[in-house]
Amino acid sequence: MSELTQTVDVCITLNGHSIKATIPARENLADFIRHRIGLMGTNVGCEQGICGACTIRLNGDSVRSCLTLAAQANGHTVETIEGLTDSGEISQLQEAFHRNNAAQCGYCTPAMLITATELLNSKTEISRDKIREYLSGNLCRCTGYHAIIDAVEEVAEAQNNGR
Amino acid sequence: MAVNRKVIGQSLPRPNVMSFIKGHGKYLDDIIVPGMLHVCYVRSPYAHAKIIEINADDALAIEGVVKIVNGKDLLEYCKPWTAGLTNLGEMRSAPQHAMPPEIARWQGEAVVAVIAETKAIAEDAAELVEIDWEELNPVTDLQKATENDSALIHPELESNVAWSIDIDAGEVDSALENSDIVVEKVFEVGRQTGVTLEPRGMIADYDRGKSYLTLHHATQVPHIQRYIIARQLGLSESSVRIICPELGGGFGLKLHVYGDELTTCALSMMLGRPVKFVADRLESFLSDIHARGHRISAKVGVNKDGQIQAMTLDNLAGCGPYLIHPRTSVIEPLLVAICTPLAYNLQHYRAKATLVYQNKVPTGQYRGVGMPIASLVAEGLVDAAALACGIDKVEIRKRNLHAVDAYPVTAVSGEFLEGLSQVASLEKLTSMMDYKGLRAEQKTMRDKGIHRGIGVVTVVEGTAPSPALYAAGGAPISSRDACTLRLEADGEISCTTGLTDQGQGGVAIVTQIIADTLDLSMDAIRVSMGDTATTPFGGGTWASRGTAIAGEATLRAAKAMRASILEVTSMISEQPVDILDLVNGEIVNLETGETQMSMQDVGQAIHFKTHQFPEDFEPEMIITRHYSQREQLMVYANCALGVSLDLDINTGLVTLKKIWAVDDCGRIINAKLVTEQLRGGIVQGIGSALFEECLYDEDGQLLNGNLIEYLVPMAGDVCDIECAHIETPTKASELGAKGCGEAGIIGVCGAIMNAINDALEPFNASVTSQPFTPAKILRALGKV
Amino acid sequence: MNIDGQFQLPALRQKVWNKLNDVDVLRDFIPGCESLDQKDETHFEAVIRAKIGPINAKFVSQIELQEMNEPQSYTLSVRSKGGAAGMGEGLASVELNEEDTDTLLHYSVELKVKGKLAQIGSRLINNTVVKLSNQFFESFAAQFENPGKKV
Amino acid sequence: MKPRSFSFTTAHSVEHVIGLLQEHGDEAKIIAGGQSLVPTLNMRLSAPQLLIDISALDELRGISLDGDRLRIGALTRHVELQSNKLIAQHLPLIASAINHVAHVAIRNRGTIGGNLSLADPASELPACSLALGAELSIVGNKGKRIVKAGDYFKDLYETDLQANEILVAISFPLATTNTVHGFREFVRRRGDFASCGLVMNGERQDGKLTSLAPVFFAISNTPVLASKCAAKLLNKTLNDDLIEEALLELDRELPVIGDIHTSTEMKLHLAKHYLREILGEINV
Repeated sequence: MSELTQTVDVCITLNGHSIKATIPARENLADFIRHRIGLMGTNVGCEQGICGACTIRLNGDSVRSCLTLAAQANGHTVETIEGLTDSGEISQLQEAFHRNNAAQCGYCTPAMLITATELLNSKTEISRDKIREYLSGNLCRCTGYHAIIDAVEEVAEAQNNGR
Repeated sequence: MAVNRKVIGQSLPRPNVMSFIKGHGKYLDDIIVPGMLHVCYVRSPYAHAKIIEINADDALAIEGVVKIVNGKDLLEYCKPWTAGLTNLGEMRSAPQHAMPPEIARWQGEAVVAVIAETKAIAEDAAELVEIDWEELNPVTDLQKATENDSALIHPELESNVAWSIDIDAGEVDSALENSDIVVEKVFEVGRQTGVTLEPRGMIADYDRGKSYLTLHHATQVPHIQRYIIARQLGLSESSVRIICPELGGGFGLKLHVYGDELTTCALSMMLGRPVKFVADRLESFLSDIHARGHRISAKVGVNKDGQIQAMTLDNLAGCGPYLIHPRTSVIEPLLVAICTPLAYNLQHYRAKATLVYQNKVPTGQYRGVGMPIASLVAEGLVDAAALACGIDKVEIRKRNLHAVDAYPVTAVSGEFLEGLSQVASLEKLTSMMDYKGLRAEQKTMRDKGIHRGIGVVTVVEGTAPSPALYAAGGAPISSRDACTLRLEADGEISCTTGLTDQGQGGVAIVTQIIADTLDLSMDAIRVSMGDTATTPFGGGTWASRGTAIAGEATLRAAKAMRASILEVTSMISEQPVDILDLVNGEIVNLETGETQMSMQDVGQAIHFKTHQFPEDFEPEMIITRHYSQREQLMVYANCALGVSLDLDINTGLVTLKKIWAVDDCGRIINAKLVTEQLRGGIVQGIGSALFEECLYDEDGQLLNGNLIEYLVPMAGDVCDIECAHIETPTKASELGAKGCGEAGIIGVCGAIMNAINDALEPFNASVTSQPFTPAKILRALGKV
Repeated sequence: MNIDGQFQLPALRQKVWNKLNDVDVLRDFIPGCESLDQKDETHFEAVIRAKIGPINAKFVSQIELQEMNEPQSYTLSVRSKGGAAGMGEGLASVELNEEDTDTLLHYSVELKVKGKLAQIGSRLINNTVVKLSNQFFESFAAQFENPGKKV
Repeated sequence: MKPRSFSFTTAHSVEHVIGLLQEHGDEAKIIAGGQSLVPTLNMRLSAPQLLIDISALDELRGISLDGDRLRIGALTRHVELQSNKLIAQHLPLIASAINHVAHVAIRNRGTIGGNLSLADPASELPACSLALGAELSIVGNKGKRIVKAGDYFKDLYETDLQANEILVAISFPLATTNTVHGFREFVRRRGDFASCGLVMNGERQDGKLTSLAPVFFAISNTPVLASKCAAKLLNKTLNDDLIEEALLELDRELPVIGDIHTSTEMKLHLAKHYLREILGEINV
């Protein structure tokens, strides 16, 4: 057998900062972001990829950070709610969530924003049903979704008008 | 005093919501206490089994493992408790341990705690704990559990029946006999669980030097938890402090006493180090309370014109192996018995309920408690009666609702209803949904092979309970709440309250009431909640009591603060107090229109410049007011709710088209938040109605305890929900707010059932077993 | 759910019976069997590795031959412990009927899982029973010349 | 839920992967998107000692025309299948099925190779592969071999892929102007695992079906091609009686296995309903 260690060296660009670390191979990206780096805006709800609360951006795509090993993100770019908030990229959607009270307990909210942003950036035609379908991998137990759909739809309409 | 109503009633954004939207919400798992250890629980794989031997040698040998503790080790640290209430008839109840020293009574009961430097190491070690079990006969089937030859969960209780009740409003049998039509139905309501997106958790940090236990605890009820935890651990209440972080959902799930949480406290005391417990999703399904799980045989007798004469129900419900502490598991069947007939004017009623122990996860109060079941039964019976009488389903309700001029009225089950707007709500609902238009459309759709169903229900929602429900039975549950206001030196207001906020908007409501009363900008008010060391004692958040109870306490505190501010201003400005008023953050002379002082001036005066005051005057600018609702068992609100859906008769799949709700929760502080509470409740109710059920096998094994197979509704599975409001303030308080939030979950289950059955009507089929799954619908249609 | 099946085996019933009671035969044909030790005439201890797609767990199993009715029928009871993964309990009833010089082997298998496997594996538990019983009986039958599976 | 400890290595070539598989045998697992593997690791249902990350192997990427077939590299993510123009043009069945695979964040990571290597019985792509007559390119220590989808799916989570082999690409014949297809699946929530599904691919000429591959999934241990039922429908004018007669074959040839949510009877009922519906649709 070749020499195997249970740690890996990773270099991950997280919200624009390059982070180098030696970590246990088993550490998932959610734990890396939260407990190693200390960015707690990414929440963990099920660790089986269903609830969507841990959704982050990896190389520009929404992915489940509980189903991605930090080692798999080596050499890649990760963005979390903190980075997207600070860059102002999602401020319009955040304002719409605010206006519509599209967050109650807030646990699903960062991931919901990340998924919805991906849809808004997708250049596809956006209907309420399309929003519902696109967000159907993100569990919200509080709001009943209606206000979230309203918020996303508002931004989509604003985008259309801007075009 | 005139209330300006500048802020109350406005749909303003919640002051704290942007922090969540930016990802700044700080939840339990986000908290790191230096030196913190992590606990992982080994849980019983059997529903009923005796622990013969525990071998933790291999687990202890793992580097990073600090201690491994079992139920026997725990005995000297944590006393067992016996849940019970003395005001609701005899309860047979057995003591429950934080971890059982001998016998595990449900699959998932924590039996061994593994404490390690990291969660992963704790899990590594937990896998290596070997337990030699002797399987005992599991008690799972409700009916069999009541029979004489059944195995017993608690042999010392001599029966598996935990509690039963009979309510008899008299002469039911003769009233049924005299009815033109009697409809009989059996309703089943599947077991469910709450599925807060954030799992339960706590960090227990015991300071041996000070003998002081600090808990970061994801709980809805910090003061109640503190009392119980202190008592079970043998500590004084004042040496326990609970700090609630933000809660990622509560729904009633985070207010019970959980063995794993008490164990976590004991572990910290044992080790003198902070210990963190965060349930993972699989253990959430096995350890968070479950709810529902009822089978109800019910009858309604009506005259040909649809007038309800009598109703009976016989309810058999399961509660797991223990009554949940401290509220007990009896409230759910109790509320089914009390609330089923509330919406309607009938004279003869009988309800029987039997609550049975079983080797399944304990049940407890979850959103709406028994009321969704009560509404399902009542509304199912009314629709069945309408069908039997050939009367339109809205019309039969109109004929049976309490008359507009009947209030106050005592319902047949004994509940006092002081002023509901049921008729107005129903009328508003039917015009909002264009009920007639929908019926016409349904006809034309049917010709095209599309099976549309329409369901309409009227809901009476119990909110804001009085102490008569729990405290009168001896439970350490505060029905009271409090608000403390402090005028700061910069003229802003700090507020603390016993209320907690899981996203319902408690912070917004309290802020709005203060802002309104003091005519102050919302930005000048900061509300803190959830810390037992700094907030006044209060009941916390449950049973739709926040606005009705804590809101009233807040109004009282704000009014007292207002008086105090005016008094101080009067003193300093030497103007009579009755010509002063608070206007837009300043104290204004109403006669001259001049500003006498700013709020900051008052703050500076009372905190720094007390030399301005006479010797014998010491201004009170920390003001606490309490309120408990004592007039009624609950303050009843009402709602009318309608559903339109399409049913695929080949697959049994239901597609929700639209839901409408007209809600009356009394005084509305923030209509947007009421709407969002309704919508959230409705979607959880859609979960109950169509998707969610804890499936067990006959051995008490939970078969779908994971988020892949326990189906909670997602955005793609629900529809738009249009809400409207009617405002009939309660006379129970000055604020006039009733509770809100559960009308949605209470009403929508029955509305969906009725809509499905409405669609099934041409096939002479119906379903009464919730959740109304495609399999059940296809069975009803005779297709499988 | 019970899984049923039968095989027509070109062998005398006693011969089939003997093989069904032969520890070496059982070791070869129990799916994933890594070791099998006979404790007494009717009791065995086995280490079985269950590899069902993403699941790969080792089970220590107590096997008991029950309701022995030589040479016609028995029930094979398997109680397996897979540590934290959970437990499995299987019952396989086997009946042998003579058809001239052939033997008709009829089997019926039931499997229950407990603990974590029950909590997360129920979507595919019946599929697993089908797979395991097919594996066992098909490979058992294959040692006879030209066995025929009967539906 | 944290996985047991394991080692992690990034493969730099297919040969490297084969070498590691040879060396570590059962204790090694390939990880691509990880969307099925990581949950089982998190739940400690499997605990390999070594994960071999193949995501850097660019040779396993890409969707390209290869004569009269479309070749899809194993590392192609579901999201790429969804947005790729060649798929939309040449494999309309996959284009319609792919929308039903889980949710966007899963599709952004999950790969076709991972999906077909695991071969979950409720998964859409294995059924599509079977219906379309896909060929799977598999590389092992003895070199490359091609396996037809019809020979690939063996049993529950069991394929022809051996422990020391890796699936590198899948190729599909292109749809023609005569191609007809249909997709149905029974899910209670969007994006869930199906409890019964049907993918159908066929050729129609002069109003008659000249070939037909109805493949049912989530009903048994593997996707099942209902060839006897299909045979009844070939080269005839479709009418209700013929269809009902053909559907009777499903009673005999579908080895339906029920589960706790959906009984055997209900799965069979749905299977028939979906086939009836799709046939009706293409017969319009």
